[in-house]
Parts: sequence; structure tokens; C-alpha cells
Amino acid sequence: MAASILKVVGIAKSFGGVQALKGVSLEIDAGEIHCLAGENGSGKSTLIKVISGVHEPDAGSIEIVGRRLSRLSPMEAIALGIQVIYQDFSVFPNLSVMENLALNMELMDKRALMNWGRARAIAAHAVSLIGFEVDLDERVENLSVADRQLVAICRALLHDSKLIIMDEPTSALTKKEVKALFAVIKSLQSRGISILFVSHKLDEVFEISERFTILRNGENVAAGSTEELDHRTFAFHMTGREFAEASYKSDRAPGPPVLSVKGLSQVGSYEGISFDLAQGEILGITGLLGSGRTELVETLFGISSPDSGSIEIAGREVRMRSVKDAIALGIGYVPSDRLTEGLFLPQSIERNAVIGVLGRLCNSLGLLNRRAVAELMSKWIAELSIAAKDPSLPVKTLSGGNQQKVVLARWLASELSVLILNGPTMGVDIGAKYDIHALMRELASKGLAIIIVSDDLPEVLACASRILVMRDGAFIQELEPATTTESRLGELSTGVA
Amino acid sequence: MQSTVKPAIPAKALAGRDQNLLRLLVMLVFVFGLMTVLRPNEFATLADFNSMMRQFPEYGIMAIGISLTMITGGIDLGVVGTANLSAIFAAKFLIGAVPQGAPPEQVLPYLAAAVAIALATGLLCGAFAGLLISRFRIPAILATLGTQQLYTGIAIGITNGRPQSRLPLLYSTIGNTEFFGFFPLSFVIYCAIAVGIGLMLSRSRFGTCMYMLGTNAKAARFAGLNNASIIIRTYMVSGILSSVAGLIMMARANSAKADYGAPYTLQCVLIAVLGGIDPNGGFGKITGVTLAILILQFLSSGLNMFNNISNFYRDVIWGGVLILVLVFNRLFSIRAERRAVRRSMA
Amino acid sequence: MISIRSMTRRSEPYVFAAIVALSLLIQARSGQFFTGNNLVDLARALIVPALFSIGCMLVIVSGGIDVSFTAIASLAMYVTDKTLLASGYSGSVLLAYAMSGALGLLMGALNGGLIGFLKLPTLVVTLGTGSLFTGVMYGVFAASASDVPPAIAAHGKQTLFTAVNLESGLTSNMPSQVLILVGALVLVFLLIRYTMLGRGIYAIGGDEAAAERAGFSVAWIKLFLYSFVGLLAGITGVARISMISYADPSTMLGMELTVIAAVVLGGTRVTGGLGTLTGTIFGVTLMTILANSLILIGIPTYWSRVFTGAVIIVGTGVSARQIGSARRRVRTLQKEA
Amino acid sequence: MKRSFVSVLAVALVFVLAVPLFGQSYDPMKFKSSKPQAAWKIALVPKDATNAWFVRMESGVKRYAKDTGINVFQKGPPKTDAAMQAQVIEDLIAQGVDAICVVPVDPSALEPVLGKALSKGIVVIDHEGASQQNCLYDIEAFSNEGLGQALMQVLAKSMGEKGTYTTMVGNVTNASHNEWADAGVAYQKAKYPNMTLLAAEPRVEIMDNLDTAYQRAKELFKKYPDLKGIFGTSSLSTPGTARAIEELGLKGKAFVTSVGLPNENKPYLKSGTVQAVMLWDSAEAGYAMLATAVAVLKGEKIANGINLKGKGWESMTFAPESTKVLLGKSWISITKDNVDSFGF
Repeated sequence: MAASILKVVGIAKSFGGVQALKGVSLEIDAGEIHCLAGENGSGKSTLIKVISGVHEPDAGSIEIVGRRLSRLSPMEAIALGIQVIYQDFSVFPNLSVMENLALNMELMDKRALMNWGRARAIAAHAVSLIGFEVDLDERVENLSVADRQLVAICRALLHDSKLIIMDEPTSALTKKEVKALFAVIKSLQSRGISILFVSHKLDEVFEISERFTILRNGENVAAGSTEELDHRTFAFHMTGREFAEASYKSDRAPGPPVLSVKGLSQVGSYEGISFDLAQGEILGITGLLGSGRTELVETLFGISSPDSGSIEIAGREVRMRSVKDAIALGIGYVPSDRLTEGLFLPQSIERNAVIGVLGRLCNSLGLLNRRAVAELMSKWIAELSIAAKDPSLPVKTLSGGNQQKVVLARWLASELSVLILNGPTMGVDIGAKYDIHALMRELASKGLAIIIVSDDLPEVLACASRILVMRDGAFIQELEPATTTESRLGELSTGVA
Repeated sequence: MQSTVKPAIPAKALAGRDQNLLRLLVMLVFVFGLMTVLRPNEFATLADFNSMMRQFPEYGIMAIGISLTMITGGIDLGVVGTANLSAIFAAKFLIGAVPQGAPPEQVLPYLAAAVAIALATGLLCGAFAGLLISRFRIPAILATLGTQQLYTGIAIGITNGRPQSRLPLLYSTIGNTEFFGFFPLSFVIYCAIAVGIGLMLSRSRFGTCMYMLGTNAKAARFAGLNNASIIIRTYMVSGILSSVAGLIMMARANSAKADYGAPYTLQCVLIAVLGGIDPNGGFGKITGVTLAILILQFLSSGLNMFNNISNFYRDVIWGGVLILVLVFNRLFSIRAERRAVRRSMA
Repeated sequence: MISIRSMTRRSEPYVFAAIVALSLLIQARSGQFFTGNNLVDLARALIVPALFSIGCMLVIVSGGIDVSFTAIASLAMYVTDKTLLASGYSGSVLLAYAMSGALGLLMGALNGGLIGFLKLPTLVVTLGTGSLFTGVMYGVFAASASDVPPAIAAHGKQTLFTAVNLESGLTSNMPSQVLILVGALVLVFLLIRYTMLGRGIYAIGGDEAAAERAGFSVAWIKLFLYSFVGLLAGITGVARISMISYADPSTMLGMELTVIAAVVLGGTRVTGGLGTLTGTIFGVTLMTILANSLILIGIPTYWSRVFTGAVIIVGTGVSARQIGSARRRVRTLQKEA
Repeated sequence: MKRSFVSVLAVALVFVLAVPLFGQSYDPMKFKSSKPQAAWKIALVPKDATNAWFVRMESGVKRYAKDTGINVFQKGPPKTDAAMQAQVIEDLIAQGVDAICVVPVDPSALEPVLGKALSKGIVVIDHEGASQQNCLYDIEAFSNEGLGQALMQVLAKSMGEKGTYTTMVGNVTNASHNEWADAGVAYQKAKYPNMTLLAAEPRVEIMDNLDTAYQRAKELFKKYPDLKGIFGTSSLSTPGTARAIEELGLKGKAFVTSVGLPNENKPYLKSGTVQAVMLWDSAEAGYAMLATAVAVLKGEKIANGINLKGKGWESMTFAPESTKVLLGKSWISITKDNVDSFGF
């Protein structure tokens, strides 16, 4: 094999008190497609940022094309031929597709003037690389998420790169787009460009990569040739457990439905959705981004209203005009985007946790009873094992998992009959992930009806007692976790067998 | 294990917001000391304190109103318009309703009714602004710029711009009462409002909701807060406070007029900002606002004692101090962050 | 191809429709709107607010807000005016523009430095510097209304052409300062359209972190931006006093809020990233027509503010609703990202 | 029961806590100062600190200080605002000045604070505030009526005593501007039957801004082709309107007059667009106010014919039925012939 294009050894990096990387090594050869796998929170993203010069490692060495570097700036990394397509795309929502594609190139060339003819040529060339059809003059904020990601991919392809790092590039793509992308990746490889492909989807790892590296909890756990890998070992390396989680089964006798949805439709979002949800049940809803899953559960929480269909709670038809109505009906919701929808980042942990139950913590004068607040808070910290030293600190000082627990805590004090969790463990470290899963089961076994919306298929398989697959705004299949597999779920949600 | 997470930044650095109060206090003491040293026979005198206590409540109360709206992430530029419109309604009522030469005990119920009219006007003015912002999604700065024009316009329209004077004597007599011959009624009202609003912000459900809404409106919605109602109520409180300020101005001027105190609007925004109210919403305390008001009043009264120094040096010092405090805070927080990172690495 | 969908998403058509409606109303009430001399009068009244609005739009596009530009314009023009008067200068007016512009640039650079390099919040910084500059003008320079030097007075008499209303015989002169507005529009158009600097301003307003990552020097762009706005303000100050041959230090103070309102009315997104020169000029035109046609419409003086306030509220309300509903669907898509 | 409690409370409030505010008449002779003249401190409070008019007034104050050696100074609010002016006076009272001379933004708004000053033994002298109750004397260059009439005479003469006119004030909330305009209109109704006030827009405001005056004048002449005259009160009315008249090509067909400063109006007086503007020299007015205050402090009797030492203020007379308002004969008509002789 050719000489290594990238070699990092013993990289360590911590943020505040969190050790994200504990001495990770990774080697990529020229012209190789290498897969970096690991669960959310395993340190993948941090490693990418170290390689691309965004973070300076606390320890370890980086060697690019045989050059050993002690410090690396983002610009140097780009100059050395390293391109990253981040998960958040780093696009300018307010600018046109053309500009998003051309600006970086022009900046790299240190141009002071904007030549629109050249920009159009660059952009046209960029989209042609993956056969991406898009109106170059459309503002990026008006594109679908998938198209925005393609813009980011096209932009990275423009550079004369030696190594392109793709951070979970396929999470929002259809099978057709994935195929097109893989074709592009192969063609890049044939030109001698290396690809570091970050993914936690086994199928993709098998299909595209030659070698793999798996991280868990900030450490290397496995590396080698993809051919040697099978489902079982892959899952084991990723989770560190051998199918530790048995699928959840409600031990209650099926009672009358708590929540019953009949023919619910919202134009442009979802259509003809019907299902029942019983006490003690955990219903998993899975589907791709844009499948209508978020719009559906937001409707159930009173954020938007349906155009037709009905919602029944405990057998009575209800109309929810606002979130307040939904809460009054005993519905709780943990939103998908914790940072912008779930939390008040600069406010204290305490305030974030008690915001939902403030009314109950007031004395007869309407003033907050500080002692009651403190007592409730310490109860939660203990029950949910939230790692918070001082509840008066801003919630942003917590790790993702603990932040999510704070959001959950908000609902635990309320009288809930239905709890909806949208992406409950996105960006949550593994320890906290299992904590949250255990908590969901415990709540369900006490009689709460739970809906989880997730595209983390192992999670859905492990937690849900019943799974509904959603595609293009409709339920296409109901499955029993015990009798289905991850790949079957994947096929159903992407629509490609 | 991973879950023993230490906070990324130590608690001390994050207490920076209270450091801001400390800095304001230092500044207040400095201004006070400076004026006392330079004008020993005039500044730190009872007469001067009395004079200052009579001056700041009217704009101070409006500054508290603006501060509340800024905590929820908005702004209320309509406070002065609301104050004058409320006062004009009250004055029109008094002038029209109170019989000439009536004895005080007969006038008193009219005064109570006039106060009620003013407060109701303030409440409605605020509610309207809140409605525009929450339901019609008009940016607060535009909505209240509009209401300011509207309220001042109505005030001019119904008075033709003339002062509404010849109020019953009793109104300004009561309005200019000095308790123990020293504490003006307006000062007492200010203190009551500052304490009340301070308590509301720090201890009540509504106050907490205001901070949360100002931090992240979307998350507030997902947490089940009724954002529209919180916004409307906040502007209603701001409106009521403005009408109280209007009543105080009416007592001090013994008349009501459409344009009393027009320059107070920007001054109040400045006070709120220097007092540590975050213009992006979510943070700030009435203690800070009160300190900022006192600093401004000390500066203003102090400079009035220098015959050859223009009043406008107040603006210079005021703007300069604001910038310096910002720069200082910024440099301080950069240093604290660096130190925190260094410590966490060690 | 410009689809109808993308047209309804912009606010320019609504503002333009409002301008047309208001014009027709004025025409109906006075018969004077579509006359040469009235249009020239409006163009003249437009010059100063439009010059301010250009800078204001750029700042809002970058994600900031500036309330100090009128203070900058006033102080820069006042110092220039007094200096030239004291020195008995009688040469070209260009020196006045250059001097006032340079002073404005320096003051703007102070804003830019604080905002760009120390990353301080823009509203607070400009409130502070605005107060500082006003205070310096009135306190240190003891400003009061003053004459203008001969160079500026002569410049004020230059007219491009005279429009005659054949019916009434009234004439109005188009002041030469309108060329400055045209020049500024062309310059800023070129800046935001054809330079990386200009695109950088938009990029910062779209996503500051992404701009940094793409290689824009965010701090320097902000320094440039606020300095440029200062420069423009300084020039506007001289244009203002020359048109009326009278240097009143208070003549521009307090305009900042109406200018910001006009810019937002013209479709510039308050949170940054979006804004066009066309929209801005539409917005400021609407506000100028409104402010200078109340007598023509026949609104009694005593009720003029009520009318203005109502138009601001209704105008921004309609535009906020229209754009809001068009954007809602896109937002749900974005949310999932 | 309840009712009597309320009335007792009210009466108690009035008698126990009240600061004497109104209806109090003060004997100026009791304000004779026992302090040596060198320790006196006299403040003059203008409407605002930046208007050219009051900057001119300050020059009179400085001259007075130089002439007499008494500690006199001018201290105004940053903006023309009644509430802010009251605050400046509050501070001056707290400092213990011996006399306050004031040009009130709004006389009624200052009653309480000036009442407080008088009750503390501070001499209060007004100017342009004939309606002020709480002052010892109010000195006027001439009566508000007199000025209104004089301005109307100028305008009527320019217009040939016939045609439509309207009034233009600095702000509709400006008290003295409204009084002058009212007096002018009343005088026209009595004396010039062939002139008519524009019914649709009887009062226009220019926000104390020259550019606005110019814009409003243009609008008026466009909308009302019959309009021949503008009766201005603000010193900015004439230069703004005259500029509009010249530009619209209405010179000789439309006319304007107002209070005004020589320099600001010189070009229009010279070109003949404006026949005359009215003026009393604010420097002299300031000088005369201080002289009045000093006379009171010295215990001198103020009587008809008193000489306040300013130009045009040499022989003052009480207004009819008043012991407070002193009228001078200090108004000056500025025309193209004398405009160069002022130097300001």
C-alpha cells in the first residue's frame, strides 16, 4: 500500500473536565477509504476537529503527508489538503447555492473581487461532480436539509484535497443520493484522494470502506480491514456490550388506549396517520429527516394544528391549540434539538429543571418557595444521577447526557399520561444513553405511555415495544422489534430494498 | 467514569454578572466621592439629597419598565408617550370633573379616580404594544416606535399640544408631600416599585418566566410557557409603571402635557444597559438598574454645581463609562475563560 | 426565472405597493403628487435619510444594529463646519466632505474596533458611543447652531435642474447633493455585489461561525463596515447642512430610530443576513413621502403623529405577517437539521 | 365613618405635610439679601443650552459678570424640555443660589419648583413667562400680545392686507409660540378683515428644525395655491420658509415673518424675500434679568420707569393691572437696512 497520508498517534483532548479523547490513534493511507465508526459521544467529532486544526490536542502527534506537525491551524489543514464536511454543514443560509459553493474557493485564492461568471462556473462544476441538480440562485435556507448537505459536500469536493473527511454525510440522504455519493467517492479514490468516512451505519461501512477504526468513550477499540468485520463484532465494538439490551415488552395487559390518533393529516407534512397508544407501551417511530415524524409529534404536543383527523386522549376527542393545552392534557415532549428547543443554555440548571412546575413551587403570596425548589432539585439530581455540582450554574456547563436528563426532569414532576421523546439520546454519551433508556422503561412499567422518535435504529429496536416506520409523511409499516432487524428498518425507511 | 462531569468553567468566573453589580457599586462610590471632594459644601448635603430624590423617580420608574421589556428580549420605546397620555387623561378628568373650590375631602375621591384612569390607560397602552409584538410578530423596536408616535400623537391631538393645568391644588399638594419633611412621595413610590418589581423578577413565577422567555423563546414554548401572554403582561407592567411616572411628572409640573420628558426614552435605555440588563434578553437585575440611575443622578446633579461645565459632560462621562465597563467586563471574562481552561488542563 | 413564490417571499413588492397606494392617495387629496416639482422636493427630502439608511442597512445585514450614526454625522459635520469657518477657508467644498468623512470614519472605527475585536454587543456599544459623541459635541465644543463657511454655502446653491409645475408655476430645484446619494448607491452596490468584503458582510450576517471557518476575517470586516458607515455619516452631515446653509447640531439627532424603521420596513431582516438596496430605498422612500406629505393629504398638524404611528404599525405588521407565513414551512424543515 | 376618616386624612395631609405652593404672594422687599455682594450666586436658566438664541443670551450673562463682578452664570437643560428644566432648577435650589432667572419652557410646569425656590427665600425672575405665578417679577421685551401684533403688522403690510395666511410654530407644545400666534390671529381678525386664516391648516409645526420649516412651507404652498403669508413664531420659520419661497419662484407672491436672528435672515432680507423680522436681543434680555435680580437682592424698589440697563430695557413699565410683569420697549424690527449693524 501507499504511504500514509495521515497518521495521528496518542491524541488526547479534554474540555473542561470532560476527557473526550484519551490517546486515540488513526492512520489513513493515500487513496484509501477509511471508516471511522463509533456511537454518538465516542469522540469521533472531536478527533475530526483535531485533524482539521480546529482543536489543539492536549497530547499526541499529527503527521500529514509525512510532515510532523506540532500545531495545526484550520487554514494550514486546508492548505495541506484536508477538507471537512461537518455535520452542521457550515453553510450560509442567507446566500445562494452558487455563493456557498464558490466563496470558499475565492477566499482561498485571496481574491478581493467577486466575479459572478467565475462563481457560476465553479458552482456548476461543483454540482456536476455528484450530478446534483439544484437551482444555483436559490437561497440555501430555502433548500431541503438533504440538499443543503449536498451543497456542503460539493463545496468540499472543489478543493484540491488529499483527504476529505465526511462526518456522517449520509444521515439525511435517500438511497439514490447515497449511491451517487458513493460513486463520487469511488471516483475520487481513483484519483488518489483519501476519504475518512464517519458513520455508525454498518451497511455503509461495509459497502464503501476498506479499513475501519472504531472509537468508544474516546479510545480506540478496534481497527482493521472491513472484510474481517461482521454485524456482531461491529455492534459489540460500538456499544461495548453484547446485545446488552433486551427489547422492551410491556408486562401490562393491553388496556384501553391512552392516546388514539385517527386519520391525522397536515398538508405538506404528514397524511392519514392513525395509531393507538396504550398505558405502559413504548411506541417507536422511525423515519428519515423530512419524513414528517417531527411535524407529527409536534402536532401531538399542540405546537401546530392538524388539517384533518382527530386526536383522542383517554377516549375523549381533544383539540390542542397550544402547548399549554397539551400539557394540561398530560402530554410531555422532549424536543429533538436540545440546544435550541429544549434548554435555556445560559440559565441555571435549577431554572431549566423547574420551569415546567413553577406554579406548584409558589407560596400563597405567589412567591417562589426557594427551599421547595432546592429540595425538588436535589431529589432529581439523585434520582436521575445528574452530574451537577451546583444547580445554580448555567445548564450549558453540563455534558449532553446530563443536559438531556435536565430536560427529562422537567416532565417527571408533572402528571403525565403520554411522554414523547424526539431523538432522546442524540449527542448523548453512552453511559447517559443507557441511563435514559432505563428511565424510559421504568416510567413505562409504571404505566406511562411513551413515544420515541428516533433514527437511531438500535435504540428503537431496544426500547420500543412496537415500531412504526414513517416515510413521506405516512406510516408504511408496523413492526414488532423481536421479529425485525436493523437492516429491515433501514430499508423500510429509505424505501429502497 | 464519563458521567462525573466537572463544569467547564468554574463558578467564580460565571458569577461575572454579580461582578457587574460590584463594579457599578464601585463606580457609584467613585462618582459620589469625586463630587463630594470637589463640591464639599454643596454635593453631600441634605438639601442636595432631597433635590436628587425628587428628580430621579420619574425617569427611574420608566427605566425599570424598559428594563423589564428588555429582559424578555424586547424593548419599549413607548414609555414616555404612555406616561404623558396617561397623565393627560387623568388631568382632563380632574379639570373637568372636580368642582371649583371644593373642600379637600370632596376632592380626594376624584383624585383616586384620576389615578385609576391613568393606571388603566397605562395598562391598555402596554397591552396594545404587547399585542403587536406577540400576536402580529412586529419587532419590538418597530412596534414601540409606532406606539410612541401614536400615544404622543393622541396626546397632542386631544390637547392641541397645550398643557393641561389648573389641576386641583390637592393633587400636587399630595404629590409633593415629603415624609418627615425629607423623603418625597415620589421617592417612596420609586422604592416601593423597585422592591416590588425586584421581588417579582427574582422570586415570582412570572419573573422567572420572563427571564426564560428572554433567553430562548422557542424553548420557552416547548416548556409550555404561554409566550404571548408573558409578553403582553410584561408590556402591561411597563405601561402601568409609565403611567405612574406620568402621574409623578404631573404632580411635579402641576400639569400634564404631551411632550414632557421626551428625551427620557433614550436615557432610560442607556440606564437599563449600564445597569446590566442584557439587550438580548434573559439577564439583568433591578439592583443594577437602580445603581445606574443613582450614578446618572449623581453625575447630573454634580455637574449642575459646576457653573462652567456644560451639562453635556454628563453624556460624555455616561457614554465613556458605559464603553469602559463593557471593555473591562469583556477583557475580564476573556481572562477568566483562559484561566479556567488552563486550570482544567493541569 | 423568478417564480411568484419567491416574489411573495420578498417584502419589496409590498412596500412598493404601499408607495403606490400612498402616492395615489396624495394625488387624489391634493392633485399635487405627480408633478415635477413635488417629485423633486421629495427627492431632495430623501437624500439625507437615504444616505443614512444605506449604512444602516449594511449594519443590520451583518447582524448588528447602529444607533450612533446620527451622532457621528452631527459631530463630524460640526467640527468640520467650525474649523473651516475659523480658518476662513474659501476653497472647494471637497475639503469639507473629506474632513467630515475622515472624522466620521475615525468615530466609526471606534465602534468597529469595539464590536469586531472585542466582540461587544452592537446596540450597547453604539448607544454608548452615540452618547459620547453627542456629549463631546455639546459639551467640549459647546455646539450651537451656526453659519456655514462660504464653500459649503456655495455648494448648497448648486442645482442640477429646476422642475416647473406648469399649472401652478411653482419651481423646485434638484440639489446637487443628490449626486452623492447616487454615488453612494453605486459604490455600495458594487461593494456588496462585486467584492469579497461585501459578500463577507452578508456571510457574517448569515452565520458568523461559518464565515470564520470559510476564511473571512470577521473582525476586520466589522472594523471596515463600521468605519465605512462612519465615513458615510460624516459625508451625510455635510450634505445636510449644505442643503439648508445652516449648521444646526441637533438637526439630525433622533433620526436614527426612523431610519432603522425604514430599513426594516424595506425588508432587511432584523436578525441579519438579508437586505437589499432596492428594498432599503423603497422603505426610506415610503417613510419620506409619509413625513413630507401630511399637509398634502390634509392631515391636521395636531393629528399627524397619530397617522405616522399608525402607518408604521400597520406597515410593519403587514410585512411581518406576509413574510412570516411564507417562511413558516421552510422553518419546519430547517428545524430538523 | 369611613368618609369622615378620609376627610380628616385629607385635611391632615394638606395642613401638616403641605409645602406652600400657590396663591402665596411674596413681598419682593423681603428678599433683600443680608450676605455681602461678593457671596451672591445668581443662575440664569434658559430653555436649552444649545439654541443660538440662548448662546447669545449667555454672552449677556458673561458681560454682566464682567461689568459687576457678581457671580452669575447660565445653566440650561440639555434639551428644550420642561421636565428637564425643572430638574436643573431643583439642583440650583439645592446648591443654595441666591437668585434664579428663568426663561420657562412651560410656565405652568415650573410653578411647583419655583414655588419651592421662593419659599426658601430665593429670588425668582422670569422672562417670556407672563403667566408665571411663582415669580417676583417677569420682564418682557414687550407683551406677548404686542409681539403678536407687531409680527402681524409686518406680515399684513407685506401681503397688502389681504389674502390667506397660516401660522407656523416651533412645536405645537411650545407655550409662548402659541400665545404669539394666538395674539397675531386675534389682531388680524380685529384689524385686517380682508385677510383670512387658512382653515384647513391653521397651525403648522416645524419641530424646531430649519429643514422641516422648509419642507412644510413647500407643502403648504403646493397644496394651497391661494396661500400668501406665513406667520412664524420660531426663529427658524423665516429662513426655512424664505428659502422655500425663493425656490418655488414665489418671491413677491408669498411672504413670511417671524422672530429671527439677523445673520440667519440676512440673505433673505437682502434679496427682498423677507421685509422684516422681529427681534429683541437675548443678550440684553439676559442682562436685564440679572439686573432685576440684583436690584431685588439689594432691596431696591422696583417701580415704573426702572432702568434695567439693557438696550431697550432702560425704562420699564408694569403691564396694566399687574405688579409683576414689567414691559420694555426693546423690540427691534430688522430690515435690510439695519441687518448689518448687529454683528450676530
